Amino acid sequence: MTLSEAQATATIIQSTAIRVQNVTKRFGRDGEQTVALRDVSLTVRPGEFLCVVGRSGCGKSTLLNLIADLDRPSEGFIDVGARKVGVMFQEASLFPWLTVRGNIDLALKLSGVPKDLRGDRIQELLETVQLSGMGAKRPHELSGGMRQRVALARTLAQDCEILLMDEPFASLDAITRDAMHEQTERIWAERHLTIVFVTHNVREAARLANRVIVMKPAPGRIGSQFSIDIPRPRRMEDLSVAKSAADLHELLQEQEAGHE
Amino acid sequence: MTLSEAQATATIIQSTAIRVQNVTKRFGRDGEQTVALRDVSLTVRPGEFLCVVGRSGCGKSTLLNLIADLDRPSEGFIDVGARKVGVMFQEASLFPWLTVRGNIDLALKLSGVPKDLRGDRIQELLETVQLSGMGAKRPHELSGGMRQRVALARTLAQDCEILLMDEPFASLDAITRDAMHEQTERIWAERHLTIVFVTHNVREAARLANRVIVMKPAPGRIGSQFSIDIPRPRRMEDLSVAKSAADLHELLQEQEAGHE
Amino acid sequence: ASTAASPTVAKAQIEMPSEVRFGYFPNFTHAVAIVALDKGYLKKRLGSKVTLTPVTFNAGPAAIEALFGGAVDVTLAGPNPTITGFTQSKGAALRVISGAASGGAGLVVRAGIGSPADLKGKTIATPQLGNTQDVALRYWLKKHNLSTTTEGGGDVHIVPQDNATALAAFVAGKLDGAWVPEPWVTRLVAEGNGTELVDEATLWPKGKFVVTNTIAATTFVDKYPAAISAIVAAELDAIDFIKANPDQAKSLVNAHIKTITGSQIDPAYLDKAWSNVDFTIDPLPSTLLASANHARAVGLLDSVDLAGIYDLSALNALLTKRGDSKITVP
Amino acid sequence: MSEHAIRPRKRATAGTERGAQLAVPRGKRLWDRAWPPLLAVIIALLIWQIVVLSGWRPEYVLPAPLTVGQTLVGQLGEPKFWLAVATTLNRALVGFAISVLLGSAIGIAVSRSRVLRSAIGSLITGLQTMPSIAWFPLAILLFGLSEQAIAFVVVLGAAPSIANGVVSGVDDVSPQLQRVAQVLGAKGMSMYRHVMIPAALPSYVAGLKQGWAFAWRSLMAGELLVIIASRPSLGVQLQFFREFANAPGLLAIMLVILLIGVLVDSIFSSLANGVRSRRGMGVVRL
Amino acid sequence: MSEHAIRPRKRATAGTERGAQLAVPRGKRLWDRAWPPLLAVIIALLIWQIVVLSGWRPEYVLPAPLTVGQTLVGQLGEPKFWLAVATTLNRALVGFAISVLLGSAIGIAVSRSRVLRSAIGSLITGLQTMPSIAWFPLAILLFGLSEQAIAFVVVLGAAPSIANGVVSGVDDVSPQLQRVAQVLGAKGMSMYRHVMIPAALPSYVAGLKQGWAFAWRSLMAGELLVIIASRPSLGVQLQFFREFANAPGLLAIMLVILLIGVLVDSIFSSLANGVRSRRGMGVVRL
Ligand SMILES: Nc1ncnc2c1ncn2[C@@H]1O[C@H](COP(=O)(O)OP(=O)(O)OP(=O)(O)O)[C@@H](O)[C@H]1O
Ligand SMILES: Nc1ncnc2c1ncn2[C@@H]1O[C@H](COP(=O)(O)OP(=O)(O)OP(=O)(O)O)[C@@H](O)[C@H]1O
Ligand SMILES: [Mg+2]
Ligand SMILES: [Mg+2]
Repeated sequence: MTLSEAQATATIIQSTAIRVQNVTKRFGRDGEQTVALRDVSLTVRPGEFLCVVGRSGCGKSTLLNLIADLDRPSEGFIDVGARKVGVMFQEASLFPWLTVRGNIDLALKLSGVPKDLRGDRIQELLETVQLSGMGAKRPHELSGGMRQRVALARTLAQDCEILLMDEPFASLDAITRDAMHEQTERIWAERHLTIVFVTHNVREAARLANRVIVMKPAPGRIGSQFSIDIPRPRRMEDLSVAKSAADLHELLQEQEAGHE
Repeated sequence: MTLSEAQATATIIQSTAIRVQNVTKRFGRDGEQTVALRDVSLTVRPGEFLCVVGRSGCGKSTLLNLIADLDRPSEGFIDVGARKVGVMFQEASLFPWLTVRGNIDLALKLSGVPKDLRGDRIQELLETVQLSGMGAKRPHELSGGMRQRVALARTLAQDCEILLMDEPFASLDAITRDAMHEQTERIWAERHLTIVFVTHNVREAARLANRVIVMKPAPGRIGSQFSIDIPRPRRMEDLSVAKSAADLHELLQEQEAGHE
Repeated sequence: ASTAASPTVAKAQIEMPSEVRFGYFPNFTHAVAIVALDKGYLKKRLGSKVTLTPVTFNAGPAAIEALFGGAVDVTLAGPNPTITGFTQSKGAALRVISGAASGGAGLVVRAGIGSPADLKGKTIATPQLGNTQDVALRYWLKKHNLSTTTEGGGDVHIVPQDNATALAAFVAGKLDGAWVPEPWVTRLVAEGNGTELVDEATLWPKGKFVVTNTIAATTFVDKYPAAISAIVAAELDAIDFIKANPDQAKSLVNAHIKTITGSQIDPAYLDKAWSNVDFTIDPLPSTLLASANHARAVGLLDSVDLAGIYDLSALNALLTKRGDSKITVP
Repeated sequence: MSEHAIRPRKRATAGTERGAQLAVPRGKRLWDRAWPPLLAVIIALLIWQIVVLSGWRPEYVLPAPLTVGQTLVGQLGEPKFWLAVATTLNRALVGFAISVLLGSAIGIAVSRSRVLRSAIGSLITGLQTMPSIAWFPLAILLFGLSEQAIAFVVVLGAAPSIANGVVSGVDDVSPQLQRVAQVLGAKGMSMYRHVMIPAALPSYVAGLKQGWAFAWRSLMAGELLVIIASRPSLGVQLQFFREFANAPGLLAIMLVILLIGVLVDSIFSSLANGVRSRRGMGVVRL
Repeated sequence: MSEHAIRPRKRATAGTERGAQLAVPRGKRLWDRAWPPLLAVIIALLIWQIVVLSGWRPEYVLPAPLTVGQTLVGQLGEPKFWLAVATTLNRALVGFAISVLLGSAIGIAVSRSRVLRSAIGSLITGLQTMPSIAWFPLAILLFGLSEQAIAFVVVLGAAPSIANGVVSGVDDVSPQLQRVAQVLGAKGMSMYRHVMIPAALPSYVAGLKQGWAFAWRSLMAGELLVIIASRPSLGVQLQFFREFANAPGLLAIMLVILLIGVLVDSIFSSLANGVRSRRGMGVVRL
């Protein structure tokens, strides 16, 4: 950037939803510090579907936490404008004292949805995640995959512009996962969301993303980027998706080889 | 079975590690009961590597809990002989007050490993799960995938004959997952373990299993079985593995189609 | 706080308060108050315009706290809280307006102790450090050349112990004796198999010494002399009644105690204890002052200036009217 | 471990089991819950009777269970006794209710604000350790000899305990759930209402239980502040039974206090158990 | 939410911030922790002084802070005072130590056994509500006028609280962790030692805090039970000052009790905070 930072910000803010600039994140006190992210810069355009892949422990969740303002960078800064950020965490983290319905209801309530509209919205969301009959159950009565879907419904209940999703479909079988992909894509398109989606499944990344970034571990940084221009609607089984996934997989392997 | 039950048991017990017979499991009080499993029968041979796949909520975790004696069947019975059962749960469930090392150490201690041997065993296990440097960290300082690997190390620390694993590698990237596959297969062979392995990844099932059972949901029961005779060592990328995975996938799709 | 300057004296003397809060303990040495209340003497003397609010305390400190806090106007109390309240407030808080009871305390010891000399090395309880009984015991021991310290050291170990605990400990054989007021003297003798080594009455001239007197907040005394006069008159009525109908008074007092405490004094003990106590309107100032001097002698008080603690003008006016002799403060 | 290894683990068909569960459930479950406390009471009474029979201490110091029972029954027959129980319970409930409001408010304030916490956080426990009688002069100064003075002493006893329950409960809320709530847009009071308080509920109930105990103890002392002849109370009765060295009476009142304590505890316990079972918590028993 | 929406969220480079954190950490952090309690004390003193100056109540009823300060300083100069503090603290520690042992043991037993729980679970709270003075006669019967009698009263006050802390802590242990432990082969005592107790630690510490408050209050009463020659104690001093209507003295002792309470609380708090931060718990603050 040759312009002064203030100018640059002013220019970019129009066309960026998320700006991560030279962010470093360290954990722990001096002496035994972990550098989770080092000098990470990243720009996400409004309406982009960005997938993030990378080795376990390379700082993906940390990056999402920083974008969601749940933690402060040690250096650098992050700008999401005035946009509301929703997060679906790696663990379902449902409120154990509320039923499935109650969990979704709370998200709606906190988003300011009036009471008389909430009932229908809940029903709709439960259908979206294929859990129509489970509204009265408590989190501990659900299977792992069900919990993850309730968390998805809760996240979708939020009226947000940026959606951060941390391995949201890791505990779902292929068929349910396919359905969730479709729903996510639909909502993304309908609401013009900006999505940052962490996954370990390269095929999933190829199925969903406009762009994939590959992170490198120890310390966490961005290794390479990868545009995916396959026209939508896409399907997991599509050859083009498989091809992109294979490319991505190869890239990861290579990066690994270069690393060690 | 034409023999009397007692005789049958006596005969089978020699060649079975786990016998699940006509097990039904209901949750909740009358009125709003969920039937998680209905009339499930299953025999696992000693040394078998059995993978279980099925839709989210079809009772896989419930079945493992029953085999591990963490819950009682509502009907039917389960017999694991005098074998010790180890379980790796769907959530990492590390003890938050212990370090990584402490978590593994406790498992060794409870298995009766004398103190002076434990240090080396811990080191070895940490290397197995690729977390050599992380022994002093606390669970909340780990990434999701790291936690899952610590849970694996803790499970492997147990001196058990039957190992039940519930989606153990769901949060791992492909490369780490590959490594974990190798380690699991190695230990399975070395210790002559009987493993029941729940996964949503058909390729993973094809990579690891001797036999795959496919469960059907609502109520949970066993849909079909599937032998995998690909010679070991196998690799995820092997064509034969891909082929089996594709067959398995098709089976799941068909079953789904028939179900709805 | 006293507004009773001379020009308003005449007005003040007729002025009655709208309410009188009158305190006492559910204890038979407070029989004068109980009879005055139950027989309606207080109500009658104060007149119908004055609301009479009886207030009960379980012990002296609470009574003084309430007096200091302005929550009670007149109350019966032992000489000990009286002195405490007067000295702590540097003479500002209260005045003694009349007596109520005299006598009824003594030293009970276990069998085998027959003389002061036998007490050497023994442990004796008193109700609390520095109270009338405590002072009496220490002074008595000093006269018999037995040393004591406020910390419980010396030839005889004195431990402050509330009366119920003292009885329990005496029965359990953990105490050698106790200098206590009635009805505990009687109970220690009866239940603890003790013997009464000293009857405190024998140590005082005419066998009389104050155990309960009537005190009033100074502000109240200054502002409502007429009310004070009415209260003292009611007490005189009560004492007359007690003298005339001792049995009736006894049962009346015991019944009253029962309503408040849920317990009554065993009638057998009450008879004995009652006979040891003398109900009198005379506050016996000389015994109070002597007791304070004794306290100084045994090192319990540094110096006590009790000048002005008595305001007996109302009492003396009434006594004069009855033709009795006035009470003088030495 | 060894037992586990030796015995072949086999669980019989539960067909019969389940039938049994449906057939005699109510009565059996009630009996299962009733016999242990009954047994405990019987054992306690037996030991007591044996000690008395041994003649260790005279009867007027350590009365027999029967004597105490008779005293108690005698008390139960008197309307005055019921008046005393009613007065005391009423005071306890009023004082406790105020304590709950005040304690919760203070607890929330202290747990929310770092400044407040370091300013008065430790003072809360400091106040808890202050014996009730120390507050008497202040209570009289502020409220005179009135019911309010009693309530004041009770609240000073119980509120800190409840506040501490809130604070420690809030401190134990899973940070992950807090993050979720934050992302969902909860902040300030809505964070407390919807997340912190529900999450801290088990600890809060534990605090309430302790608060009740403090309230009750403070009340037993505080009732001596204002002794009203026509309004007997358990605190006054207890104190005077002791002062009169009336052993059967004292023991009878102690039994009454115990009984009320046990009853109140079972209310709190069923509250806590309800909260827990709805969350799938509680000790895992097979 | 609205604020969130309006203000563009931007966090400045922390390069400078971090530099600042490294440059003045100690002093600033100490000051950050010290000023709120100091301010609280100053405000309290000011209010007190103003009330005194207003002449609301005479000085002998409500003494000025300075008077109380002088009394306290006077006390601090006397060896008797230090002896009293030492005696009382010693008794508190001994009583508390016994309570911790006994309370923990009972808590573990009750939380483990369903029969015990229904037999005596609720009795624990019942005992807690029993005022200390009710135990005096029994204490004397069992132990005579001895230090043990005091300890007995203290233990009866504190142990139930600690036991309740254990029970409620154990009830709150995540069932999932219990299942893990069971699978790893923990059972009986090893289950408790390695899993239940560590998991229940925060709740246990909260119970200890309450137990301390109960112990201290019971001790203040219990010290009146056995007044031992030449061994002054805070409980007796408190009572004497009350009996002598010595307001400055009473307030001075109250301050001492408060101070000790605050100190002990900060020990417990730092214990609890240590436990929590090691587990990555505590209120999330940004
Ligand atoms: N609170 C923390 N304290 C200390 N270290 C932390 C903390 N949170 C994360 N880390 C470290 O930061 C690194 C990145 O963690 P992060 O959770 O972002 O990984 P990840 O990319 O999400 O991995 P995974 O795919 O396994 O979930 C790890 O080395 C982890 O140990
Ligand atoms: N404790 C419980 N109480 C009530 N219902 C339960 C309980 N545990 C499980 N269930 C129900 O039993 C069914 C099976 O759950 P289970 O966890 O075994 O599924 P799963 O096959 O492991 O699914 P997933 O792949 O999503 O983990 C679900 O419908 C679930 O709601
Ligand atoms: Mg992660
Ligand atoms: Mg599952």
